[in-house]
Amino acid sequence: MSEYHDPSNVVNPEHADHHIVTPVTYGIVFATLLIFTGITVAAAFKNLGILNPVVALAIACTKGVIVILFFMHVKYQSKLVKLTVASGFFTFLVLITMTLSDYVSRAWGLW
Amino acid sequence: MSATSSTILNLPDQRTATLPKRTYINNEDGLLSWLFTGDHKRIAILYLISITFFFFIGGAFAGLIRLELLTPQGDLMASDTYNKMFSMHGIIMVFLFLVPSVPATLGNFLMPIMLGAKDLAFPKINLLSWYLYWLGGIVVLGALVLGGVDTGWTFTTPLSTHYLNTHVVTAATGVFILGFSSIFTGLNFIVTIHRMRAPGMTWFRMPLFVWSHYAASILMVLGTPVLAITLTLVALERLVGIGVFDPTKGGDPLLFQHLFWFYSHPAVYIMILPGMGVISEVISTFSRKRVFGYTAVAFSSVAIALFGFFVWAHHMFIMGVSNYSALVFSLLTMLVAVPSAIKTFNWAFTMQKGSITFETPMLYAFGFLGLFTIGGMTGVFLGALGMDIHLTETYFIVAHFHFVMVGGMLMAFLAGIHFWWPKMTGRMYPESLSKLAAVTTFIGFNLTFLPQFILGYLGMPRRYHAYPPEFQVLNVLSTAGATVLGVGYMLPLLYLAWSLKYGAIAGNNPWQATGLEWQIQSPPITENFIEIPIVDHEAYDYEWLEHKTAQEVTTVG
Amino acid sequence: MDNTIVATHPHTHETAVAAEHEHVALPQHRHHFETPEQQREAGTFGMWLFLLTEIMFFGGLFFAYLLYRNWYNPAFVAASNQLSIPLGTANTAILISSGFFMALAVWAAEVRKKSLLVIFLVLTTLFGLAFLGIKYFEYKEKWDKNHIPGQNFDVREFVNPHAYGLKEEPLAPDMAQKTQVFFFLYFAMTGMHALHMIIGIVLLFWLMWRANRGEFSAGYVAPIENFGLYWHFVDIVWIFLFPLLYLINRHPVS
Amino acid sequence: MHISPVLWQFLVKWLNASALFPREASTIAPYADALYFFLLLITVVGLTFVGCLIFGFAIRYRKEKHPIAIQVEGSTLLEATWTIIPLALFLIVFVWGALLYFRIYNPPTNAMNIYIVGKQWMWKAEHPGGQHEINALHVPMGRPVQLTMIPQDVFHSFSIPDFRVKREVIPGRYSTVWFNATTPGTYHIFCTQYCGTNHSAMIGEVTVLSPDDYEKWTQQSTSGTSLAQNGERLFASMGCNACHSGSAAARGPNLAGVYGSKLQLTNGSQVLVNDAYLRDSILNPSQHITAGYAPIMPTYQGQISEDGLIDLVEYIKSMQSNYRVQQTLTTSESNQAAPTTPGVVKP
Repeated sequence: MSEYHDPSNVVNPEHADHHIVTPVTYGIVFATLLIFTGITVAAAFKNLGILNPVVALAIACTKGVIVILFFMHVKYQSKLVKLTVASGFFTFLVLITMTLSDYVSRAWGLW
Repeated sequence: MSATSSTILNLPDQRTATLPKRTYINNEDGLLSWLFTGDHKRIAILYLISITFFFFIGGAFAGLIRLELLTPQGDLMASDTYNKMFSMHGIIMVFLFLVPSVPATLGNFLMPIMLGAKDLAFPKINLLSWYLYWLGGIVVLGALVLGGVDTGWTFTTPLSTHYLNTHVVTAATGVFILGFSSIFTGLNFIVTIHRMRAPGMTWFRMPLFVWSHYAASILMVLGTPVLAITLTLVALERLVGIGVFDPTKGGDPLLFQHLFWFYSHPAVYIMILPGMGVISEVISTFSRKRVFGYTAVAFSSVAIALFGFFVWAHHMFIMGVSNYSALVFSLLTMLVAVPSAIKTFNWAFTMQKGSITFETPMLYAFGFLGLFTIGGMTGVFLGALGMDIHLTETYFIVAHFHFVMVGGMLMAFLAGIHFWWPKMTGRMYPESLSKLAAVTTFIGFNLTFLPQFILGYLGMPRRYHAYPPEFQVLNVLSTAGATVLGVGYMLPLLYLAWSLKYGAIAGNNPWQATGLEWQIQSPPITENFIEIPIVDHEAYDYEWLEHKTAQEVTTVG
Repeated sequence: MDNTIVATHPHTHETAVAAEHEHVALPQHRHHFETPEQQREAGTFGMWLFLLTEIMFFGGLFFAYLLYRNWYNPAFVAASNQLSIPLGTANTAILISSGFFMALAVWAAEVRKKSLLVIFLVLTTLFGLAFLGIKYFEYKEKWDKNHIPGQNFDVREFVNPHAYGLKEEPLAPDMAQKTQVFFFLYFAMTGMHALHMIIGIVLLFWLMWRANRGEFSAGYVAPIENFGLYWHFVDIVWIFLFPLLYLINRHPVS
Repeated sequence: MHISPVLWQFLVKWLNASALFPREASTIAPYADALYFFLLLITVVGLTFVGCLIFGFAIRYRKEKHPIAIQVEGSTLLEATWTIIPLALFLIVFVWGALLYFRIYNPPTNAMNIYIVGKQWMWKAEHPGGQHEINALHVPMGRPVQLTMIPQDVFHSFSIPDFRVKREVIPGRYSTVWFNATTPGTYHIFCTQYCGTNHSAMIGEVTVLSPDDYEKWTQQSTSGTSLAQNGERLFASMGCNACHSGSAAARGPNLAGVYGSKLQLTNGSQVLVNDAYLRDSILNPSQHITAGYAPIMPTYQGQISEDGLIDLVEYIKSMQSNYRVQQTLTTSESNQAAPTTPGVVKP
């Protein structure tokens, strides 16, 4: 076949080689997740004021990102998959922020 | 064929021509071979039959609605019957016809061929999607048979949750299942476009049909689940009384509106974008010219998909969203109108310096351009905050979305069906009858829906079973138009069925179009290509086609 | 084939078919993909797109939660404090462990170790079942206390906590009614999550059966991988649910 | 051709009775129509332009005349033109539309207030002076009228097409709309949000009267007790006066003159006391605790109808002193009639 026939998409930016993550990495990730779970519980018992939900969410996001990157192999995936994941969270944020814009600005008065 | 003839139709010699021996249609026999098929083309045909069935059911409801509105009094049926009629009309037409219409039939049939693939990425999921479609369709029909549902297709809370005792949960379940059908179609398309393109088929060599389906698929995948959760909450509210949308329990009925329109606004783009794809193909082919500003048209599809997620609250301007929010959403609505305008002008300029012929698909495409322009511009009326106050919830809205959905999408669907009919069946439809149908549809459509704009500005509210007598003349006009429109839709059904047996043999490329689908036999074989093609030209490259035809003549002849 | 036009290259049909069959290394390779690699990537990508729909599905609930938590904060605090932190934390750890074993199962499949794969899948299932078991006891407690939203919802515990031996501040009667909103969201969110777990466990049994037959020991790992993505996604949902539902305001009110 | 005169007369009458354009009967209407005609203009111009392009090209470049197509890539200049011109037009429409929106939804301060309660399937109008109307509304000409609206059940939408005003009537909160009628006459009121079986029967008539006629109408049709008077009775019978007595030792804050003032709440925020605030603090008191008071007020959710709430709101609005409250309280206490702990009493 001709030179640009590339059935395995090796030069395709949407392609990434298959990467096998080792159990050691998984073990480290597992331990990290457990530690973060401990931290988030501990933090909830401290009065940080407005920071309480912020800390809780920040830890949850970190944990989520770790799971996505390592357990779900996104770190080793193609740009396409990374972009897909990002677009999902982006749309979710659009839903949240645009709807919230209504609720937040309702309190600003009726003009 | 002489250069001065007024058609590009190029059929093989009918005395010797035969249909190909081996096609996707006769590859396997028996009903089961269809019901368990993985072939995207067969699934497309299954879908085509199914949505035609539901279209005529929805159409029958539309006819009854128009008949009731012939007189100002509610004399043909009781008001709750009327309410069930328009609810069923809405639910069937939106979820069972418009959303799957072009993607699930033409898209399914053509997408892999246009990309040079043997099938969609997940044939089984494609088939599953069709079964889910029927499951959802049967549940919706079940709601109808059990006694109907009268929420309107919008399921507005708290009406749907606390004040009706019709089969809201059944209908919502049906729509929920249909949502999954739509998600699976969209998911399949995105993966296919990303992963299954033939060698050499770069993004900017793809036909615009594929681009517009890509944009619509993104909306399907990201929007539909929000509808699913919203309807789940409505069902739970009815069944258990949980109160997320119930103000007496601390819920906010507006939250339902937000979540519902987060899907249902992008849904109108899910409906119209594939139609725009069809129009791009048709206008290019019958002008013998590449689409003017290919990249602009491609990116405007993606822009519509992107902006489509930012404008939903324009359905709620008078429903009590904050004024600040209303301003933002109105502004964004104005922005989303721009890509549609860009597309319209590009289509018009595609014809410039072309060599134009007027076959049936082109007539439908002309109809689309005119009606879509009106539909799109009246959308700007409704996006303007102050104007929306007077126009919303009246027949102006009804006329507006019928101009976009029926005048736009249905015209495009019919254009596409006529355009690809020879490819799907291997036979031509009767040309003069189909032209008659196209003109009838156009006239009937305008007669039906133009009076509704005037009615809307007069203030006649939508979903009214009886109305003040001064609105009657315009309603009579509208009903008369609906009759013509009905005839216009029956005609293709009849002559297309006729052509299955008696139509002229079409040959591979009756329109001399450039798309990959026209380079293979019609009807195609089961896996489309004997050998995966290597694409070395852009879509709409008529010089390539000429060159290729010339070569074939020299090598074969 | 007189009516057939080969798109560009004048190969004969026979050579084309033969060339295709060279690529086919695995029985699970589907005909319409050119290479197994292409098939695997398509599968992963498709799975991710499906997970996007899941994000948006839960997204609606998360937004409802965000809204009502801000509107009815005292009710959310009081109702959240009724949930058991030890059980919630234990469940988080259990689910993370389950995810960990799932990740190991993917690894075992990739390095083609059949018995390890089966063991890890069994462990994943067991931890998943343990999660559901604990969830059952949590739900049952709510049932006994009439904290299930609906007709029988009971707010006495929030209006008059001291009578029930709780150290909470009493809520005003109208605010106490709003705890129902919290509990509805709690049941909707954890319920949807549990439903996903149940579906996952059913799939796990099917995968175990197939793994035991050796289907995934010859380099074909897509089902295990894609199921892994699903399972980890369910994990992530819980990782967010746990702090949002259980840990709203555990510290003493200042 | 012979047409039967009866049929002919019928036809003429039928066509004459039809409407093509709504009357302009409020001060807002000309503004709305101006934008409408501007929009119509750009639609017609746009449509004509697209139509001319299509038909022009179709005739000029039809195959008979132009057998060989000339391939054109596109043109950045043209793309830019038809991006910028529509965008500019749409932005003008946006600004114009926004101005109109605020004209319609921003009531003048001197507007007279009428309450509207929507229920399946009728409109109830309640005038502060005690006039009650169903599916009808009498308003004076030349005076801004603000409608404060709420439904008892589902979403409705209050629309007067000839005034070009419309507003959704939202469950659980007050929404307002205003107009200033310019021409005496009767005009349609429609419910435009689908609200159940008899949605299309939820129509009424607004009658615009000259100021003199309106004065006469007000006198003739009053029920005898104003909304505030009803509210006062309710205030006593629901036991509100037990806590909101205005005395220094009272458990609830003083309500005299509270309307229109800024209130400091326990959660630190400051609010303007308006109709919506008053209604909400009766139904969800704990979110509206005035600084310095304990959250002991029970909720009246489900115990008082929207009409009752309107009476109470109107009463509190009109309350200038606590003299009568305390009088009632003394009387009822001496009669041993009023319960000291409110909450279980239904109106």
